[in-house]
Amino acid sequence: MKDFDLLAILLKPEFSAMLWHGLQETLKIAAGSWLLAMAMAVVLLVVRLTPNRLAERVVAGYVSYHRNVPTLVQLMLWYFGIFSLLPDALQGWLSVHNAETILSIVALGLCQAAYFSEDMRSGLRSIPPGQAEAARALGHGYIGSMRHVMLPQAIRNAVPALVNHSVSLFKNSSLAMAIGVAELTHAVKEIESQSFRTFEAYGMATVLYLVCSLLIMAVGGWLSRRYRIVGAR
Amino acid sequence: MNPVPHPAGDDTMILFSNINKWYGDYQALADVNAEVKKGEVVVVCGPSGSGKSTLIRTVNRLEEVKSGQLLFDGHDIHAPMSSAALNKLRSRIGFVFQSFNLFPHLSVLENIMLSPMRVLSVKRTDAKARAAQLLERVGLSNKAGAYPAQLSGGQQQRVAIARALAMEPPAMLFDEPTSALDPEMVGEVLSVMRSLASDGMTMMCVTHEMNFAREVADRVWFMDAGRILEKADPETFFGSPQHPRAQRFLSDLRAH
Amino acid sequence: MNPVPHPAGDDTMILFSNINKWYGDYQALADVNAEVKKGEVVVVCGPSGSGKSTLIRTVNRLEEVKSGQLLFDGHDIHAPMSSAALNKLRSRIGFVFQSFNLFPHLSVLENIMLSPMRVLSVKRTDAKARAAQLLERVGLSNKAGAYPAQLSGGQQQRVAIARALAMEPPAMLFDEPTSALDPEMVGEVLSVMRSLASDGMTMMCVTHEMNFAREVADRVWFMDAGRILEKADPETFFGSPQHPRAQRFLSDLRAH
Amino acid sequence: DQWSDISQRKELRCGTFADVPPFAAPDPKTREMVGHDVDLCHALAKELGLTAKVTPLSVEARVPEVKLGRVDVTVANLAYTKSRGEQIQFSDPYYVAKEMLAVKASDPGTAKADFKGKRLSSTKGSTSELSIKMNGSEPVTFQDTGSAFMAVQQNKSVGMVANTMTITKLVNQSKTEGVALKMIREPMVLQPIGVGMKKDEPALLAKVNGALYALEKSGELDRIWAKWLGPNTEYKMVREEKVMPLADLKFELLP
Amino acid sequence: MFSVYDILRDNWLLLLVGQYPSGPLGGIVATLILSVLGIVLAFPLSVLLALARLSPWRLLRWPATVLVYVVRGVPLLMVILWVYFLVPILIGRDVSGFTTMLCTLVIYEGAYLSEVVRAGIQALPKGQTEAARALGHSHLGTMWFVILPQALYNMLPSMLSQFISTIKETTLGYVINVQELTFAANQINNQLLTKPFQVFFILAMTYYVVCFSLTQLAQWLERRVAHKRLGSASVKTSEDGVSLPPPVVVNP
Ligand SMILES: Nc1ncnc2c1ncn2[C@@H]1O[C@H](COP(=O)(O)OP(=O)(O)OP(=O)(O)O)[C@@H](O)[C@H]1O
Ligand SMILES: Nc1ncnc2c1ncn2[C@@H]1O[C@H](COP(=O)(O)OP(=O)(O)OP(=O)(O)O)[C@@H](O)[C@H]1O
Ligand SMILES: NC(=[NH2+])NCCC[C@H](N)C(=O)O
Ligand SMILES: [Mg+2]
Ligand SMILES: [Mg+2]
Repeated sequence: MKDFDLLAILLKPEFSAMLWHGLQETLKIAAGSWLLAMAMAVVLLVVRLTPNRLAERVVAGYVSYHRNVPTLVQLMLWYFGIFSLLPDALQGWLSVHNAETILSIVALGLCQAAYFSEDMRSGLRSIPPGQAEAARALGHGYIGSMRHVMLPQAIRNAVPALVNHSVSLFKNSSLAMAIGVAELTHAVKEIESQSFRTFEAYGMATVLYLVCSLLIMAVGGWLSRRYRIVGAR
Repeated sequence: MNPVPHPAGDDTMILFSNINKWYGDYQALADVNAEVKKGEVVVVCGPSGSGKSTLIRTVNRLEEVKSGQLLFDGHDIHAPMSSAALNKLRSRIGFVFQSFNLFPHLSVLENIMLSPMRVLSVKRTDAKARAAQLLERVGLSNKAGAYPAQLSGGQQQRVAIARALAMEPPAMLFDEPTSALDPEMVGEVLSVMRSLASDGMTMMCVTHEMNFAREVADRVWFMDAGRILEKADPETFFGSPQHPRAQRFLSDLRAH
Repeated sequence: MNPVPHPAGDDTMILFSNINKWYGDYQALADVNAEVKKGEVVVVCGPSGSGKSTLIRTVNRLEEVKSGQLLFDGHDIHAPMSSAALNKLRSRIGFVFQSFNLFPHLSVLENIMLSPMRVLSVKRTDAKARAAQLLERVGLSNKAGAYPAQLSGGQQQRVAIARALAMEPPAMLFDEPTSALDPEMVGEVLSVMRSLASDGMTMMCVTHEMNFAREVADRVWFMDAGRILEKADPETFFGSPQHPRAQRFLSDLRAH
Repeated sequence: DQWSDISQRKELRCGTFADVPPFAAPDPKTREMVGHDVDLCHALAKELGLTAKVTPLSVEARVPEVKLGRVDVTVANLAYTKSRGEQIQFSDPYYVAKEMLAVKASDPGTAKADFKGKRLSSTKGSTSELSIKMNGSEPVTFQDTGSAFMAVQQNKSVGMVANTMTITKLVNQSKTEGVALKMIREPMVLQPIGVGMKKDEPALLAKVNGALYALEKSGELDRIWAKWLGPNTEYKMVREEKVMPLADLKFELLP
Repeated sequence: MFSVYDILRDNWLLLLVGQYPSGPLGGIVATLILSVLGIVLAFPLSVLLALARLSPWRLLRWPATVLVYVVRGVPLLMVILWVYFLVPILIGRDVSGFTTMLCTLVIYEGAYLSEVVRAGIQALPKGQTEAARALGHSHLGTMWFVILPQALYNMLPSMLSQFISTIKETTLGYVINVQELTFAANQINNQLLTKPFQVFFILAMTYYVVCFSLTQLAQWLERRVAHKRLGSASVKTSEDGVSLPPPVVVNP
């Protein structure tokens, strides 16, 4: 590492622009797929809670598929495979609207939804049965007892796992590189191959990733402290 | 939701007619016929596994029955009905659990206010005033802002009673309310129950506290193997139990 | 590791001098002064939370003290020392826990052999012979190959005693050795302890078994709120306790 | 130095494409790597008295892999550019390649200028990508040429850029499967193709150059060309340049 | 879907072993070898890391903690790039893509696995440590003879899930040309060019079958370990469907 020179990257407008755009793209993918994953996870959870064997099977299959197939492969299947089955009009629309980014959001979001919904489900399952009974005995309906009694506790229980999986999701955004999204990892590889300042380029990206991940963990820690059930050990 | 015609008189609060209940192929309740009158305090006792919890839980339909009719304040609890109607009925039946089952994420006050506000649509200020009043009654005014995990077992159970009372139920059911408590806390809970009884609350209470039964109960029901074997006033029951099973049960208790 | 000069006579096994112990700002032990003589059996009793466990655990430094000196067989246990030296000392203090704490992944024999082999570097064959002998002594020769989870609580506790004895300690400490046991198993453990005592083992024993104390103890220490309030021979203690707290404690015990 | 390492182990580690026919791709029947560059590797090794060990590389890994010394030489249609020249050293070029643009046959565009600002796909870290940027178009880059081709097929890009052979093959293939493509006549760029090596290894460079001229002389280079790219293949290409020093080239080198 | 069959028939060997023997060993065999080696080598590292994080010495605790947090905070892809770049410099010798990927997996999985080991150690009743210390065992002796044998046994199912994670992570080797299963599928895709859905569907299903079977195995193992922990004495009752009794050894 003859001369470590971060400024060689940061001061060069084209490089700093690439880095900035990469970071933006990464955050866009992470945020987009997080929202999708949360929404989908809630849907999966609700479907799974309905007393319907078939619905339960379908959700179990969904979860099983997404947990047993590598995320990168899911991404490839979406981008190369499923995309090819779409009607021309949709293909065209997607291409104009940055298909790579949209499809990576879809792939990562749907994948992580499986993890999120399992986290929420075990959060729900770890509530003692007496809670639901008490709510019913007081006359709360299903929705009411979910809303005021079960979910507030389930979410608290699930926060640590959800935070860990959110960090995973954020890190997985780097896989979008493999389908040509110009996110952070893609950007630093590009910068590296143009500037040949490997150490500086990777160092930058590593620090950026680490800071974001630690931030997510910190927010998670804050959330669970903030909403900790008072008095619980 | 209208009272159905039934053979019980106007002074009947709970009426069990031919109740049968099965868990798989185990019969937990067999042909139970019994009545709790308005203002009456009934203590249910019997050996472990005899079906006491099952019986009391059928009253607010936490357990479904296989056959029979159960009237609560004139309403047929186990009739087919919408879940909204069932919830409405349940909200009028006070139930106190052995393990308190307070909502740990809510403060004591919020525990008491939640159901009046959400189920009965009582206004927040009214719910709060009523909750404060109930806390006063169970002697815990100073704990309004505390969370369940910060309370002793006895305090939690008293909050649970206040929470049930907040729905202004015409009757209260207790399933072994003191058996999860350390001995020094049993007294405080029993004394709240005693005061409820003396205020004329209709109560059905599963308990092993025989002193409480002796002093407070109007009737004692003795259960074994899913049947009520004996119904008597406490003097008779404790003095000269009729059924041999009850005799054995009482003598076992005294051997302690 | 050399015996330090100290005011205790040659016949002193454990000497507490002005021991103070704090958990945060709660004082768990306050100015404890006491002595266990060689060959003596001391029973420590007192209400829950009075500091009995804390006291006995300071003897092998499972708890650190804030001030004071503690001599065990002439060694200053709480003096600054290397962890190797501390481990050496600890290996010579037999300790039996309320919850047995056998190693569940090792058979009974291996439980007893492990520490002699790994800490004292005893040869495998010797360790095995000694372990077999100890199992004989606690009446469990036929369980040598069993695993802890396959034993009753009483059997586990007897193995735990054998395990501690395998290190050939000059004294044994017991922290409520029978209170995790079902009543029918208490006897077998106490009889092992009784035989130890009659063999002249120095013992310090926290227990609620007052009959054992009466029969076996040379001295009874009564603790409350971190202080030893009374030290007496069992006759005096059970016959005419001096301290009002001890009187109350004993009368509470009898009320059961 | 590296040449003595190589001669000691009697093996030339030769990086090629992983799956870019006709340069180097696994034969579906035998699963062996075959192609122009594979043959060239073997010929080079034989000339140097060695055996060749062919290592498939992704397009963008071609430079770093030799730079880090994981392969001794890269024979992978590797174009000389000035910035690559700073990283590794090149043998004298053995032919001049063109980067060509293929678009849907239905596309009205006819010159590369018509695709300014449009999305064009290519492999990542290739001179194709560079040429797209130089044309003022927006590059969409992939790990391999197949993906770049599919991007056009799936409307992810308007066209794709690759070397003449790849484009020829893909245009031909598109006639029978998928949407037909056409090749834009005007080349995106010209580029000299050489063998890549680690920098500051004069002995190795001399040996490789020597071998190339020898192969040229014996006609081996022409034979390999003819076998894979010549008139009897679907590419129907004529080899116009011989091995010559970089300095003799008449066109502007890529940055 | 007929073409799925055709693709499989024409390319099964490539998917299975890559270009071996005429090229490097690849395909699913390489994936599995890589994962097995990765987890086997990561295991000792993870134990050391866990011990370091639980050690009373700050000098051990700190670096281990930093490593774990960095790995948890940085994408695997970034770690791969670093290893790809740094290892040859550090050992002064070039390494193959396979080795690069292996090093990456060992570091990455080592860190994740160390969290599992740490949790396993901390889940043991405190009485175990106290009993060992009271018998005179040193900190390390306690760990080695008493704590680790129990913790590691209890962790078997989690380790198997880590192995599944590892299998999934080997796919990233594709980015640095490790010729594993994903790489082989991409080669096939580049030949066919017009059947991307079928090719990637095959790829996904192959991973699914492998990982799903292992997941089932992990769940079976979990039940077994749970059983074993309670001792054979109590196993009988639990088979009667009555709720399991608490473990015999309870935390004081
Ligand atoms: N959900 C259930 N499934 C199957 N059997 C059950 C269930 N709940 C209770 N039982 C059985 O029904 C019988 C009556 O149980 P119940 O809980 O009513 O007894 P109990 O009199 O309340 O006993 P305890 O004094 O122990 O609380 C018991 O034999 C019990 O095993
Ligand atoms: N680790 C700790 N942290 C804080 N306080 C503690 C801790 N351990 C014990 N205490 C407190 O110290 C006091 C003495 O505890 P100790 O366990 O010695 O009592 P004990 O006499 O053994 O009681 P018991 O008969 O219940 O075992 C108690 O009030 C207890 O709450
Ligand atoms: N053992 C592991 N590597 N755990 C998985 C965590 C990180 C992983 N790359 C993911 O995002 O899913
Ligand atoms: Mg019950
Ligand atoms: Mg104690």
